[in-house]
Amino acid sequence: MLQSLETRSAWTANDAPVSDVETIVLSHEAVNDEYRHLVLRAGRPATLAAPGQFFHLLCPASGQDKPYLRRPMSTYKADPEAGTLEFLYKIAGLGTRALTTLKPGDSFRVLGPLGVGFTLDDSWRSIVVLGRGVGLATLAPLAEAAARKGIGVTAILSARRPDLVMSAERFAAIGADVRPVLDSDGSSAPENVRAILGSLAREGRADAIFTCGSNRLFRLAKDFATEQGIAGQVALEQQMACGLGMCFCCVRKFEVDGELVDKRVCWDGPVFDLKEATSW
Amino acid sequence: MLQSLETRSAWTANDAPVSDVETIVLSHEAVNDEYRHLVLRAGRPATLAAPGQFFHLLCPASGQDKPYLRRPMSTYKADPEAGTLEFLYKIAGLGTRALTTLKPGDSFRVLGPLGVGFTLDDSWRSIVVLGRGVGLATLAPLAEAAARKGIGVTAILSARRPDLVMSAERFAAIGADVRPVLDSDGSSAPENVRAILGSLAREGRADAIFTCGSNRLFRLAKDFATEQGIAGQVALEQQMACGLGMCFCCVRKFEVDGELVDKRVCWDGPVFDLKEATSW
Amino acid sequence: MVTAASSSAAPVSLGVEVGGLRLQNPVMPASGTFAEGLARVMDLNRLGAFVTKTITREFRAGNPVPRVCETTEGLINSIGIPSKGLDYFRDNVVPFYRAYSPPLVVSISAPTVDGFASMARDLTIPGVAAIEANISCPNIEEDGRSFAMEPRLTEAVTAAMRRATALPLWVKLTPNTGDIVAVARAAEAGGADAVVVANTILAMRIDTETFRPKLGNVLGGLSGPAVKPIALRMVYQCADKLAIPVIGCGGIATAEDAVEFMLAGARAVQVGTTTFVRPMAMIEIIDGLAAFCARRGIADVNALVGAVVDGNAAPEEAEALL
Amino acid sequence: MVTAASSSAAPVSLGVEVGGLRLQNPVMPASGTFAEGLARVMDLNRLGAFVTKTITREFRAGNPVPRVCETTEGLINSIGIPSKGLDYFRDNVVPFYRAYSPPLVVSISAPTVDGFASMARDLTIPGVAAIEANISCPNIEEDGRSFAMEPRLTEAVTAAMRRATALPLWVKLTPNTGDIVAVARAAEAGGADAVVVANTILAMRIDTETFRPKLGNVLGGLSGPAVKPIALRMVYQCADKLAIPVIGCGGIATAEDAVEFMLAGARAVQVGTTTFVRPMAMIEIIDGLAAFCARRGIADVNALVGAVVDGNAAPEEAEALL
Ligand SMILES: Cc1cc2nc3c(=O)[nH]c(=O)nc-3n(C[C@H](O)[C@H](O)[C@H](O)COP(=O)(O)OP(=O)(O)OC[C@H]3O[C@@H](n4cnc5c(N)ncnc54)[C@H](O)[C@@H]3O)c2cc1C
Ligand SMILES: Cc1cc2nc3c(=O)[nH]c(=O)nc-3n(C[C@H](O)[C@H](O)[C@H](O)COP(=O)(O)OP(=O)(O)OC[C@H]3O[C@@H](n4cnc5c(N)ncnc54)[C@H](O)[C@@H]3O)c2cc1C
Ligand SMILES: Cc1cc2nc3c(=O)[nH]c(=O)nc-3n(C[C@H](O)[C@H](O)[C@H](O)COP(=O)(O)O)c2cc1C
Ligand SMILES: Cc1cc2nc3c(=O)[nH]c(=O)nc-3n(C[C@H](O)[C@H](O)[C@H](O)COP(=O)(O)O)c2cc1C
Ligand code: FES
Ligand code: FES
Repeated sequence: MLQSLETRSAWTANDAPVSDVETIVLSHEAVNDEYRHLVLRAGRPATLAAPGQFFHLLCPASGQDKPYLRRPMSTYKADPEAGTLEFLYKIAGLGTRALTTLKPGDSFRVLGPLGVGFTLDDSWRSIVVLGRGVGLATLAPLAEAAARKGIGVTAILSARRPDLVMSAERFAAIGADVRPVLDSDGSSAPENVRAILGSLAREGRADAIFTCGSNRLFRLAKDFATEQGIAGQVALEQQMACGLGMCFCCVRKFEVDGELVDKRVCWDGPVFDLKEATSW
Repeated sequence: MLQSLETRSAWTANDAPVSDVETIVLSHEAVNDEYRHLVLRAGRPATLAAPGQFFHLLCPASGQDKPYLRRPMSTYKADPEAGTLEFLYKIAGLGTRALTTLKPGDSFRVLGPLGVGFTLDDSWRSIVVLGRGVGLATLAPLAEAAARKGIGVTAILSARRPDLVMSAERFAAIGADVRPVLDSDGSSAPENVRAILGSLAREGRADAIFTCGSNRLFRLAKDFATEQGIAGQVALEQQMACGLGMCFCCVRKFEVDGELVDKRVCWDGPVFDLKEATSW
Repeated sequence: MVTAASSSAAPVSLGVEVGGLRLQNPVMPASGTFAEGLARVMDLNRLGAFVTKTITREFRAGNPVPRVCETTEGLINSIGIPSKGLDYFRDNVVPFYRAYSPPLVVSISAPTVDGFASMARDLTIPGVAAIEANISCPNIEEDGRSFAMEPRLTEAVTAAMRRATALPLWVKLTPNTGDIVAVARAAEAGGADAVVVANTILAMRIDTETFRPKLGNVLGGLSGPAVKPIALRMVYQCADKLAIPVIGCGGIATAEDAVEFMLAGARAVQVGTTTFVRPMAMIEIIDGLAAFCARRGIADVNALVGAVVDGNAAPEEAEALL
Repeated sequence: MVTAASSSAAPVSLGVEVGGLRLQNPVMPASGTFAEGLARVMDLNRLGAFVTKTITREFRAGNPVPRVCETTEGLINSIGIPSKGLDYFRDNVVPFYRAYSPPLVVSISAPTVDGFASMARDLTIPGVAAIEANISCPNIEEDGRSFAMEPRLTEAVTAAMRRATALPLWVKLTPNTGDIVAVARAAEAGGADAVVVANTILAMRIDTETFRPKLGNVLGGLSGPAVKPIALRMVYQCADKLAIPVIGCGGIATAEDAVEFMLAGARAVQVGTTTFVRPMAMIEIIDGLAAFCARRGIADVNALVGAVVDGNAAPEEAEALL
């Protein structure tokens, strides 16, 4: 059985000390029009972040954009040896627009690692990750952690167009079976994704399923996990203020023992058991 | 007779259109620990500013420093041919600290030219300027304007130490008789300055006196002008919000017909007749 | 009147009818933050209306300096209504604005009910299009209690002005009361043609080096972006309960802010402190409103008024649940 | 207790006596902005006290999301006091804080006078050092009027709690009343040991793209630097009129802000929203207070309390002159 995600005793550094690190920007590149890749010097303990854990970024004021709150971002890569921390983000509004003004050499603060990340069970031999958009940023470190444990990975990467398939090379580099599915050629349609999942299950390559970045994919994954009786986890988003479980603004509804209960995405998650998570 | 400063019909562009110019920083140098010299590309009409007029600077937000109001600064130099505008400022607090972060190539807004500048009467042959600290920044363009009109200038420049005598070269370049007076050797003492003024008057080299930057020098200049029956003007400072005569926050007391009345430094000044201005 | 949106060819109608006046657009200055000086920066004929600094009948000197202090995204002022008196205003200021087309709204203050009424009467002259009563001042007949803090006093002073003038009468409320809706209703009952929501919020700062208050008058009124969500809430609460229009005021800095106030129920907006920081702001807001409507396919800016979608809300009980 | 200032060898005494408690320093969290999670970031033993999120007797779900929205230098929240109830709190939360030395102040809310009193009684247990009554909630026995809006209701609920517990009793006031001094005096008359000035200011925002309120609950409470000068003014007004201490709260972000509140008359301060943006802020403020006192040659932080120099001021008539 999976350990409960709520006890905070997952396999990784989920209980690592949290620090508000003054990081230095090493590089900051446009991946495409909408996405930016940010590499920071952060040192330990920030770089001990586990896959699925996140950081709370203090976006700098710039011109008319003066974000007041921090903005949460998933760990895209954390390398304790190199002391580097990476984020992949989409320019959405005030805060992310302000983030784009950071230049190499600039410094800014990130708080973390925060929250409960993904859990990998030693008994699994092969998992499926199913993501879309920046959700793939969240799943990439999980796939790498799985590979390090000798768990095989199939990565179903959904995107609007081929050029928006994010991070395919990261999944490929660990030897994952990469399956891009696109809106542009219709392959991202639920029926097709369901078919892929079905054949993976038949091949015994789906001991668990992980998803992030799309409500439609979440529902597919949840149905699939239920049907197959396998484990599954989802990384969720919700607007945050404190990031430390104090303000209760980041709640979502979860189904626990047949009842709908509120849980805090920042503290009880952002990774939750697929069985509990509800559609949004 | 001098024209009234209040009618706004002075010899220069005091009624020039005011614009909120997006300027580009050309250079920004430390003059010493406390002072900075800022050169901007500003174009017309900003560079038509008359000596004694000022600009209202929208200081950029930087880190924890987020000045909300603009900050007033005297025109240190305005060159309509080159399209450049210069300021000399002292780092005082929030706003000026934020100003220091401007780098060549950065752009920021300055509103102006504002207020009523100095008045030069065609009948004068020789004037005295008497200033201290950043007050000299305000007087330098006046001295140059006087030189252009063929009026001789004696510049009594007061400072704590020799290295803080600001802009002596600007006064020297127009052939002014430059007289530094220092706290460090006692030459800035009122008696000494009064003696210098007395001898200038005896030599017929004091048709009018102009002062800025020190309450003590203001009192000296006012007494001197009264004794000698000559004209005199002072450039005053007061905290400002609008800079356009609308908010009435920048008032000071003036003696008009034996009565103390409030006038707005930004609109009725910042240059006032010595006879009206009162000690602060 | 129809104004072309700057970002689109589709004409957007920006004209609004507010408290007895037809304005070419809903953007005007807030009292005390506007004067003739702005003519040096912008074309005053672009504005929806002019609103003067509050005047009193007699000469008043105003408060000791410092009269303003800066705060985080805001300004605290205690100017103290310096005034050259009603006669000076009639003879010197009213004629200045005759050269311009937008209507002139004159803000008045007085220490008594009769004082307000007689000023309203004496300003019922050509060149004055409406009276805005700044009733945040103390009533010396009622122990110095501010008119605008209490519904009873608000209704009395409004009714007296109503009898004294046929001009459109706007009443400007204070946000420092515990029940602005009750005060707004009292102004309506007294015969106001519109309410302005709202004046500044009582505030202070202390200099931690000198240990002195940062204002000569110790306390002052907070304005600017910092107060915007508070003023917006008050506009929303009042608009729902009044038949007369609400004019929104407090921290408006951008066209988006103006849209937010209109969605909350404001028929027009006043821009104050922002003009000190960005003197062209009112023009930018007018152009921005037109551009916003054009982009959203809104032909008439009046469609924004009160258009907030708040179906499942029970705003009156909101504090219950904070 | 004596703490060494970080920037100087001179020891500065930061200890304060506030509302029946002796605190090692005057800095504590504001209710609803602090919980066990902060132990992951800082040494909780450094704080002057702990103040919990408000609890209710029964389980409460809280408000619909979105529960917060950002504004210029501020935050509007409408969390809605989700609570697992008093029993859960006693059995799970109180024991957590036993491991730490600062006193635990429990914030409570109830819909009736008796509800407040019985909660105060039932929380008079080991591990709880004081009760903070969040009386900004509606009183269902009085037509839903908020206790803290009216002196009469405030005095009644305070007196009932006073009879129910011997613990130090702090009463937290709302800034949304028109006369906070009268409400503060009523709390004192009812037997409060201190007042906390103040809670959040009712505010709102509307999304100009969707036309929907930015909060699920439509209205919420504004906090953060934007409100600081308003809260400071209220502390100044109250401190002058009360014998019991005032605890300042609203927008405090730096040691300088804390000094400003203490000069205005606060005996201690609560830091809320700032912790969301700079989680180490309370520690920085404690160190900064010590450094400030050391630099100014102040041996005891209590010397700052009410030390504002306002000789020539007549603050009560201030609004008269704005
Ligand atoms: C745990 C977690 C991990 C995330 N990881 C990533 C990531 O790796 N890459 C990435 O691009 N984005 C990620 N997001 C989403 C990201 O936080 C938002 O896109 C961002 O906060 C938007 O801020 P903004 O100011 O640019 O947009 P605005 O729309 O201006 O934001 C306004 C407010 O809404 C909130 N908000 C808006 N969208 C979201 C959202 N989707 N989730 C949460 N809050 C939101 C903001 O925090 C802010 O408070 C993550 C969110 C969470 C909760
Ligand atoms: C017409 C005019 C011309 C000026 N010209 C120059 C100049 O050429 N060079 C120069 O260095 N300084 C000049 N000053 C002074 C300059 O405006 C102030 O030093 C500056 O505003 C300080 O801002 P701060 O935020 O750094 O300081 P802070 O002390 O943090 O300012 C706090 C507040 O006080 C106001 N303030 C503080 N000192 C002054 C002052 N002396 N005069 C007016 N307001 C003040 C600020 O505007 C601000 O509102 C001039 C002032 C005026 C009125
Ligand atoms: C410097 C200043 C002076 C003001 N004077 C007056 C006044 O004379 N009469 C008045 O009704 N309101 C006065 N106000 C209040 C404004 O009209 C307006 O209600 C308030 O500032 C809120 O709007 P804002 O945030 O856009 O400035 C003044 C405000 C400021 C900042
Ligand atoms: C998210 C959030 C939740 C809050 N919850 C409570 C609460 O449960 N009880 C309470 O008395 N005050 C609550 N408050 C108000 C704060 O305790 C404090 O009074 C207010 O935020 C002003 O202080 P600040 O500006 O430092 O945040 C809450 C504030 C915030 C921002
Ligand atoms: S963001 Fe504050 S509890 Fe999750
Ligand atoms: S700064 Fe506004 S009147 Fe002078």
